[in-house]
Amino acid sequence: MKKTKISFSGVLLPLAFGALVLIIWQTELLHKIIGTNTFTLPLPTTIIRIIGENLDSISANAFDTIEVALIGLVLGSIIGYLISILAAIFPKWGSGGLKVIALLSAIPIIALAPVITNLTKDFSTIAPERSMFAKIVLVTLLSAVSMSVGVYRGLTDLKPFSEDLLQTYAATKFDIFIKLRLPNSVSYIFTALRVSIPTAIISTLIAEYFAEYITGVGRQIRENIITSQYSTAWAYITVACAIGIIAYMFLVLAERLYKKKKHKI
Amino acid sequence: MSNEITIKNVNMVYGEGGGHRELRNPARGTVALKDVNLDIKKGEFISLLGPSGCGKTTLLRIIANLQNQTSGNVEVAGGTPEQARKSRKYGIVFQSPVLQDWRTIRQNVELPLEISHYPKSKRHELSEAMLRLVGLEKFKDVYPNELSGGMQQRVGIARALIMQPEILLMDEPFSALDEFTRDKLQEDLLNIWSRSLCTVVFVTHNIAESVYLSDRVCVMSPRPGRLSAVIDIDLPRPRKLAMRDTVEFVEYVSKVRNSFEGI
Amino acid sequence: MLKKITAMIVAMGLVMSVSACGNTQVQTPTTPASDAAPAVATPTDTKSILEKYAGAGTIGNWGLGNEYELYALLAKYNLPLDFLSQDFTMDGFDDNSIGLASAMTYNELGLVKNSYDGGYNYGDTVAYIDMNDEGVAMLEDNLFTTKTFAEANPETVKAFVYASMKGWKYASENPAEAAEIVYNNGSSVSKEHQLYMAEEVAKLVDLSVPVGTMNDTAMQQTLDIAKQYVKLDDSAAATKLAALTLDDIRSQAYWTDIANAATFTPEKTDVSVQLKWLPQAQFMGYFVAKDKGFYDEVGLNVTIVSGGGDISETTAVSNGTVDFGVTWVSNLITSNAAGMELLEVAQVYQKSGLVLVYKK
Amino acid sequence: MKLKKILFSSTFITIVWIVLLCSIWELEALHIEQIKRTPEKVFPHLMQIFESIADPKIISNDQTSIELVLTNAYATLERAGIGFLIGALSGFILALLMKFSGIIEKIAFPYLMLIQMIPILGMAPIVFAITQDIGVSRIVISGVLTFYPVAANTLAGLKSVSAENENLFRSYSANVFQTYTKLYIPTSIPFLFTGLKISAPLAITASILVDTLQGGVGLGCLLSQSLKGGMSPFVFWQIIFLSAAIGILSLQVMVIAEKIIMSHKVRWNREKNKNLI
Repeated sequence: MKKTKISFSGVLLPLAFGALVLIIWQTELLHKIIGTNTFTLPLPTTIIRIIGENLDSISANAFDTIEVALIGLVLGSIIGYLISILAAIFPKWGSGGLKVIALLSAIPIIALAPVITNLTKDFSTIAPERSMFAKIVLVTLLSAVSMSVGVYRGLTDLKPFSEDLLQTYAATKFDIFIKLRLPNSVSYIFTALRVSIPTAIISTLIAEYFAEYITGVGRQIRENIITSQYSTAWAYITVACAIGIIAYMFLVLAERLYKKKKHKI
Repeated sequence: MSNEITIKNVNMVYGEGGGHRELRNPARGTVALKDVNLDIKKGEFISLLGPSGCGKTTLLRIIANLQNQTSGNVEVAGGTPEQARKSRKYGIVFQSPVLQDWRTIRQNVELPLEISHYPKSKRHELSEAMLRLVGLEKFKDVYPNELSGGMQQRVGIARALIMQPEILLMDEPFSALDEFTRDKLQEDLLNIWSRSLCTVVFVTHNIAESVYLSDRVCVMSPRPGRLSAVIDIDLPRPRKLAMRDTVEFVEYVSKVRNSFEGI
Repeated sequence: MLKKITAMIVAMGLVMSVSACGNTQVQTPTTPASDAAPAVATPTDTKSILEKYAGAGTIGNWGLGNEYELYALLAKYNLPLDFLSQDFTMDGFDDNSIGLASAMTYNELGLVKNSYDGGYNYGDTVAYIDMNDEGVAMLEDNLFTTKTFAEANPETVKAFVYASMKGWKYASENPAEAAEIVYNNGSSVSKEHQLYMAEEVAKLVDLSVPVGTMNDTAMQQTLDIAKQYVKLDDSAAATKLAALTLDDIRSQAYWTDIANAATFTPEKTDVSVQLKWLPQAQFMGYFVAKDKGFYDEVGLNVTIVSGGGDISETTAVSNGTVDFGVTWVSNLITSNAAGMELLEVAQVYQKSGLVLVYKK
Repeated sequence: MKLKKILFSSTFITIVWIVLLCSIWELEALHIEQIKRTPEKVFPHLMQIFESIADPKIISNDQTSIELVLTNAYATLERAGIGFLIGALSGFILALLMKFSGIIEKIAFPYLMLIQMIPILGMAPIVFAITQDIGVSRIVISGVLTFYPVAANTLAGLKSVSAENENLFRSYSANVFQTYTKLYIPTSIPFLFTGLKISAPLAITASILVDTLQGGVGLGCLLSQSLKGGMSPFVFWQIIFLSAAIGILSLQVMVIAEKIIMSHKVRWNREKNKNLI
């Protein structure tokens, strides 16, 4: 009973709100409220029509964006996780190192992207390859930062006495790591992903601005905005949002499955 | 002596009232309290004693109007629990001190006065007196994190008493404290009570504690939560800690314990 | 410990360590050539050069609406319409990842050739293909406003065009002074480059015709190339593009030959103009007109707004944030196809400034 | 013993890391120097960047490169500051509203998540169309980008109030205003600072990002100018270092503000949700 109640108000209410916004958007009431025209803010039906008309090119661009974001996210998360393990093994030096790593996130992506593009020129003589590589490096870097910082807390913030308990069993440092620190860090992985999934997608979009090879949702948004094709730009913006939402939904689903499994054990 | 609190045929079923499914199938709800009847006299010190899940805290919360009973009638200080709460007839102490970290001890004690818009001078006067009563006048300007658990709980008691309420509701206030601190606080509580003359409803799962403090011990049992026995404690007052070594005390303790058998 | 440090290095210097591997070819700096090959490619060269770089896949352009002339040129020689994205620097050209790079005669070409700040010092070792020679030129920097604004404020528009063209004439006749004026108005580039740019821009203005002349033949060619090579995903906009005529994009009604004296009674005296790019000699006429008081003479108080970001000048003019804008005719065409109602009122550059530069 | 203390002090460790990072940089710069024709455009030596800061050469409008960078940084900082204040304030207010009404929370929460997913830069022209002013657009966008951490963390703080505390206030029959000013808001302050510490550097990078929407004055404007060539390549590197420094500084400002506001009072709470960084 309780479950149906939650899903009713937790899903239907926001959906109803979304529908309301769509209605005032479609009826151009929204345009009157914020003082714009259907040219800058095209109607939802126009956006949908354009997505329908260009399914092939949109899905090709979306695929390139997803590929970069996904590979970068996975690589970055793995590297970040490994870094945090190293940092947890040598906490004194590790936490200092992580502080320095976190400084990287203070550099604006927009400045980082062209530098990385230039530095990775020699990766391949084939432009699409090195261009994709440059984008992946950027996303990897940013994902690694948020993962390493987030998971380090999971590896070190143990429940009180849990480490003492294992020590009473004469467990080695390695045992404590495997039995205590690693399992404890899993929920922190999810927290870190909550941050790094949107970051990965947004930084992919921005990296596409500076990439050598013209492809991707971000680049298309920019191309169309600069050439005043707002309806098409909006179609791509919609696609970018959809990618983000779907990725986020996968994360929430994975987190639920993990918690369910944990409860069962 | 007249009644301070009257509880008549009170039932509490969780999960009921929210949806229609329970109405069709009442068995699905958890019965927290079943047919509880209890009269608490003015100035009486009464304990609600029982294991976890017996509904003792639920009963206290119903008296405090922190939740509503499913059925039955509760009268507090001559009115409904809600009226009693709104006219600030009772003070309440929880298991944890629930102090506000950003307020000094004095400011914490004065919190209920602030909410009732007392003038500053009056607040200071009352808080000085209360802190003296609980023996914390020296600590009035420090912050809670600098106090021990026992001292923090004293602040909680001072805060509950500052409005000079008719009723003091206490929900396992000493259960998180160590034995030595608990002994001291129990003795102090009796002292404070004897001076303030308020009615005390004291929730505990400690048999010796309930016998030592109370005029009457209400024994409650779980599944469904109900009042299974009420035992008068005719020990002389004022009570000192040494009394707990007397034969009469030990007999009362075993009498209360025996009342749980067969449940 | 060593292992940990290594891992840290790998992670933090990911970029660096990875870029280091697979890097075997060491480029030797190009030696200044003493050969006397001409700087501009002859038509017979063009075909082989285009084929060479198209085959290698190293033709570069910025995209973002700057690529249509390149498309027309590639199509002319039956080559695939592919290019790499140039990031507004010539670094790609410098490190050979782009072999045939797009460049504006007045900007990137100067950076490639010269040695001042930001330059790449290739001197005469580079040559280029000129769009004007290839018959695929499109008109670039113009002056435009919205149809609504022009209809409501005809005298303002006329006055602004008149004074601006006066500024352009003066600037083109005195490029050194114009460069100085632009530099003092918050230029984005070095002093030396500013002077180079002013001199090159003067060539595009073409003082042999009245400044601001809208040549229908050149504009029709621009429109035709746009219709052929601009690909719009929005089918409604694509249909509209196909139906556009010259009268939809420009009006002769507001331009006056500055050889004739004229007076105006502007309806709106405080006006603003947004540039297509950052403040530089590409727009020297406006800075000169303001500096020399030409705008004051016609009773206008003009604010010059910098461009060069993602909010394009067409958007700014269309939504009324600024009154006038400077853009390329192709950008104006795509904007109108998408639903804007923009109107060109003067054509400043009579030729295309786009070239494709390569190392000899 | 004393030496050991110094060797393991966190300052020393940080310095060692920074030195290490600089050595990696220099190695890479040396490598680039070998293989590129114009290495200073791709990856200059740190020394070259520092030299360029001291370089008295006038590069634009009577300013040396560092003067130019600093002038632009000031403009960006100003916008970032205003955007940050607006974003933080509206995030805080939204969190209060969401705590106040379950319906508002249920409606707003999924969209709050969504805000992070929107490529806000792509929507800049819309914001621009509404505000009709590039400066205001920049402030609004950096406000939107900084809004989420504050809203999410404050909401978490408001929700961290224990049931016993809520019961206590109910037992006093405190009204809504009293409950918020005396209970919810004070409890959420440490969480608010967690949010502010995340969003302060974010406001800086966001402000630089939105600078690039159009020319004018601002670190981002200068960044795109320097990227487009025609000026000393070191301006670009100066901007990167300065923007990182400002980002770190903004975090430090929040840390100091937190220390001042909470002083010794909330040690317990602060420790409970301290961040690594």
